Amino acid sequence: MKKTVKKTGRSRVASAVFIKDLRIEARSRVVTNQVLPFAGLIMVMFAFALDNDDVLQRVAGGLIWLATIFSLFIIVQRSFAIDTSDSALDSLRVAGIDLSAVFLGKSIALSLQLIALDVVLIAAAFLLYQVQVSVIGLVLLVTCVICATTGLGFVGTLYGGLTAGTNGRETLLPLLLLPVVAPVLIAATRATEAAFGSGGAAISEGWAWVGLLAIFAAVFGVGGSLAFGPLIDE
Amino acid sequence: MKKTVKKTGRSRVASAVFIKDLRIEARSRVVTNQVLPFAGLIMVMFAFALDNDDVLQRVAGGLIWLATIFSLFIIVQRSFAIDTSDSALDSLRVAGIDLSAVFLGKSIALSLQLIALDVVLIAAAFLLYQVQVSVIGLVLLVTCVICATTGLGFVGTLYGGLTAGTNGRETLLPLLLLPVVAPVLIAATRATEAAFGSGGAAISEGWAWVGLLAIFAAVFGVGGSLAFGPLIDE
Amino acid sequence: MTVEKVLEFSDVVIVYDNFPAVAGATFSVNAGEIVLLQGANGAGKTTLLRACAGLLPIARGSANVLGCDLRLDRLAVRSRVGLLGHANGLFQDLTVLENMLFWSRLVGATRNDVDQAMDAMGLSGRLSETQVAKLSAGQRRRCALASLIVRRAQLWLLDEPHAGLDAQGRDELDRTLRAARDAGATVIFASHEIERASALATRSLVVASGTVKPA
Amino acid sequence: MTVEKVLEFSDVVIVYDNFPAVAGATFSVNAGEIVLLQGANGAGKTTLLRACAGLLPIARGSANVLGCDLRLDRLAVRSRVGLLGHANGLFQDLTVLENMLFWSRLVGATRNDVDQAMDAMGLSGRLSETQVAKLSAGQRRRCALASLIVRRAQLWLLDEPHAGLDAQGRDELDRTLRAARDAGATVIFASHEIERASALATRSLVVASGTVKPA
Amino acid sequence: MLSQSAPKFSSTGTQATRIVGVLTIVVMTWVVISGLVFTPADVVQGESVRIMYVHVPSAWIAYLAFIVTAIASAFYIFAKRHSLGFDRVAGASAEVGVMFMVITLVTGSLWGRLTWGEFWQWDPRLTTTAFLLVTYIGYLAVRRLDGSIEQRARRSAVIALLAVLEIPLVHFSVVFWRSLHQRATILDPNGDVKMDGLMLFTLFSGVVGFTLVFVWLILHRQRTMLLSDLANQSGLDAAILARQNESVSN
Ligand code: HEM
Ligand SMILES: Nc1ncnc2c1ncn2[C@@H]1O[C@H](COP(=O)(O)OP(=O)(O)OP(=O)(O)O)[C@@H](O)[C@H]1O
Ligand SMILES: Nc1ncnc2c1ncn2[C@@H]1O[C@H](COP(=O)(O)OP(=O)(O)OP(=O)(O)O)[C@@H](O)[C@H]1O
Ligand SMILES: [Mg+2]
Ligand SMILES: [Mg+2]
Repeated sequence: MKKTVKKTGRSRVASAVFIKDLRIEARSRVVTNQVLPFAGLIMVMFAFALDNDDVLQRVAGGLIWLATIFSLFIIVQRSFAIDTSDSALDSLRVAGIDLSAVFLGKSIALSLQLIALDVVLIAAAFLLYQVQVSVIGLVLLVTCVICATTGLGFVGTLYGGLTAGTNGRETLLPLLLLPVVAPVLIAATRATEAAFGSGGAAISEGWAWVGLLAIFAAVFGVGGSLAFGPLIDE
Repeated sequence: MKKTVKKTGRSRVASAVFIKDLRIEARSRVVTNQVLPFAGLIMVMFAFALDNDDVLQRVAGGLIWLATIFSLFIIVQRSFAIDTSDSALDSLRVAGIDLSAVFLGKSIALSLQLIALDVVLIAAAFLLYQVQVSVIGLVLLVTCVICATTGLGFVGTLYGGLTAGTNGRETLLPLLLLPVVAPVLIAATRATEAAFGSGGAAISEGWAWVGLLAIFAAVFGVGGSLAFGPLIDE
Repeated sequence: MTVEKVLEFSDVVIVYDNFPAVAGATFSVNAGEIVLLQGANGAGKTTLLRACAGLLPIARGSANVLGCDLRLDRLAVRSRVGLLGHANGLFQDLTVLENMLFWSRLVGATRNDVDQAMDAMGLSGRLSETQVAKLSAGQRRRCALASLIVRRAQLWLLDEPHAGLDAQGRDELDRTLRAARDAGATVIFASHEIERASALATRSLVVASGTVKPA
Repeated sequence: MTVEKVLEFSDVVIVYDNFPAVAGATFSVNAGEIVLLQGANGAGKTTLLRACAGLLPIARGSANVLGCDLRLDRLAVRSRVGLLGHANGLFQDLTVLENMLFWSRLVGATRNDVDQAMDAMGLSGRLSETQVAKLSAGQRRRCALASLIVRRAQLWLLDEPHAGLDAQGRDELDRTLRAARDAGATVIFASHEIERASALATRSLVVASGTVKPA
Repeated sequence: MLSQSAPKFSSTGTQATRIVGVLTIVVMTWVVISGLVFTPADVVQGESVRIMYVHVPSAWIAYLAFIVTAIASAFYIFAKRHSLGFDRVAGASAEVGVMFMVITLVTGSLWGRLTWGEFWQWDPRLTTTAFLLVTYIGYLAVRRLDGSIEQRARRSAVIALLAVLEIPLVHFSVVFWRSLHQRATILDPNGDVKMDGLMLFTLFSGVVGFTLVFVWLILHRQRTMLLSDLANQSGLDAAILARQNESVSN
């Protein structure tokens, strides 16, 4: 039989995966209807548990990113639950398509969902924690959000793929992810604090942290593209 | 055909379910190998995020219970993922057995796992945060742990059953559980603080909070036994 | 002895959010029959079987199984029917034996019943100590059948029971169902393997577009 | 034209943590054959098929599929085989059409291919807009088959493809496989429905306890 | 079960809703005028005290709505004949309650901005209010889960009965914890009300007005739910016919 099907490009695969993931989200509205209130609650609950005004104001930036990271766990888990529930991931493997393209598609879809989430969380922080931001701070903040969520998207997809289909993935995933995303938590928190000017942090300091976030994203972007295929492919 | 199979008692069903859940845990070691390190990480991470000795000592109790509650989410989810993955829950329903017994069996298994977790977390608090406890404080602490975990076991099983098998359960469960367990978080935190004597809290104050925990457990124990069957039974 | 009706459906409608999967089914089954439901994919066989087990709400019509009115109380019938669906309903982390013992405790069967059922389904020996997750598809199906056998239901409902079983397993299954019938039980099963199924069944019904007709 | 070997296994051993599910399988398949794997539950048919698709590591022996040595590189063969396993590999939240379009984009098939495959499997019309989660078991199987058809693989590997399909679906499947063979593809499939499968196959192999013998 | 006859009405308005509607307009007009013009400004809080006429009634009506939800759910569950009418009332009431709770939060934080200088404070009353809101958002999410109408009714009824237990928590939170928020001044257990007579009257007019709004909304919402259920039901007849006539090979 002549090979009639032409090889498909990486970007085509990535975009197909990307569209598929976002379409499933658009249909189930899980992020907007459930993850978002959950993240909001985390912010409220921590604030309440800390129960101390000074501390709170100082850690406002941190709470945004803690909530983001806990949301990351559940979004990643759901994203891969969809793929493994009927062995669709197996089908992807057999189809012999470029798994690094699958990685890119899934990561970008994940990052977009996180960005949407963070926009709301930051808006909430303006209301709840009385933070202020200058124009230049806003530029910093936006860059920070983009770099951080990109990095989180990459690392979440990589580890999600690693644990997908293994027994006990519900619990393994947070365990593996938590230490890895700790740097993102710290860097994004510091950058956000700089943007908010909390504790007298200077905007310029923030850019250094954003640089770190960019490096993190780059490392996991490249590493993930290379490692995702072999990882999924037992 | 004569009915040769005799009806089985409630306690027998409950104990069968209880043993099944613990046996699966013993085999997969998910709580010990994965949830426990996760909870430990949460505590370390907060310690790190707060980064302030006085505050830390003061919020030690809160951190233990925050970690417990986040672990609750993942244990509940896993517990029901096991039951629904091959429609075993459907088989339980068809078998016509007393679902309130299933509720009891699952709740108690869940509580036991939480107790094991808390013992380790509290031990960690002694090490990490240099808290001290008197003998009478210890009695308070133990009672508090038992009451709180019992309540959490009941409420976790009830809401886990409610969301089991529905689309988007990974995200719905935390959303529903978080506000409900907030009182447990507060009461258990205050009781633990009283036991530790942090911030000069008196032991006697602690018992009032433990009372609240007991009431919570009783309400959800009774409510759950009544409601679980109808909930699972679409 | 007069013929006893085990099941009586009349004009039953069953809907999945607005879609009437069963759209006016009328049929009845007598005690001691082995009834085959045949019909195209999506005809409504699975829906009917699950409804008989009291798992689905009846939207319209009247449905009576083993003397229980399903519209009034879907729970009463549960402990007297046994259902094997498309899924197996096993715990993946437990071994075959542990699964069997779990179900036998729930329904109050003896260890002897368990051993017999496992023997019949060829699950004794090495397999009994194997986790269900590590079985082949057919072995899992055998395990599900074995746990159904220990239930000794009055009405057996089976959804494509032959699928996945090897030749020897099929023969064993047929023998088991006939034995259950001889012991007084009634069997309703769906199948797409018409020849084999017709040989087993005492009567065939055709399910088509949510309605039931005699074959 | 000399006979081209599509697949050559010799003394292949495949282990799942210490258990050798395939214990020394030696057989070969020529281009244009339709080979039936038959054998008892747990014999190793699924394991063999998954290994042919490059999904499982070969512990011992030599395995060659479509000119690729599986011991050296299991990835190379992937884009040229199509596998239908026990599971369907579909996205439950997407509709049938969306699933089909997703796979067709990945393999570069045209919309026309998709429509044809869906037509062949009886999935046009109302069903094409239905979410996979809301299909009956057989309809899902049809959808999985349709998405396999658009792949136009050189080597088709099917694990009990007839199970769950109704009579008309089975006929359609047989037609499809014969057409694929006529177009130059090779087919290996496992089945427990010996009569039907033997009629379709050009050759039968018996898998027993992890080894392969001619029927 | 729903009656199988065609719907007896084509709009959600009835004599009763129209009367309630007119009453609502009258009372609310009085509240607006009195609240903005007749009542005096507060000695301490100044003009901002006028927010109270919206804030406090909306909080109480939100409580009322959630309690109605719980009662209707209890009727649904415990009555012999599980009537879906109760389920619809429960759902409608929860939706309206969520709306009022949001109004409470918004007016509260505006008021907070004026009196405390900040929109939000980490205060037990505020936090528990936020939790209550999220609980009922969860309740509404459960109502949207897939499954039959009966399943929806049963699931949400259980949640409603448990969620209502949070209301005492919100109400007494100011007592349990040291709080910035106003202590119970009006519903003071000791019964001594410290408020100007006209202010109090306006406040209670507000409560009456909001209650009327609540009743009006519930009546309509509950009917739209019934209508959509009935539409589904009558769609069912057509669907059954279509299903029966499906070609065998689809
Ligand atoms: C976001 C901020 C706020 C929220 C969420 C909130 C919430 C509530 C709630 C739930 C109630 C009903 C309490 C009950 O009776 O159980 C209430 C009552 C009340 N609120 Fe607020 N509130 C907020 C801000 C404020 C502010 C800034 C003031 C005034 C300085 C205020 C004054 C009152 C008063 C006077 C009552 C009536 C108290 C009573 O007699 O029970 N609130 N609020
Ligand atoms: N994941 C696994 N881990 C360990 N052993 C396994 C695993 N999967 C299958 N086995 C074992 O390998 C053997 C072969 O399994 P396989 O699934 O290949 O059988 P099969 O011929 O497809 O049987 P069936 O007809 O039941 O589908 C079986 O004895 C089974 O117990
Ligand atoms: N959960 C669901 N939601 C909506 N529609 C469903 C659902 N499950 C099944 N259906 C529809 O109901 C109809 C009957 O399905 P059912 O599973 O009863 O068919 P079946 O006769 O068992 O078919 P098969 O032979 O394929 O197993 C199908 O047309 C299917 O699309
Ligand atoms: Mg079916
Ligand atoms: Mg197999």
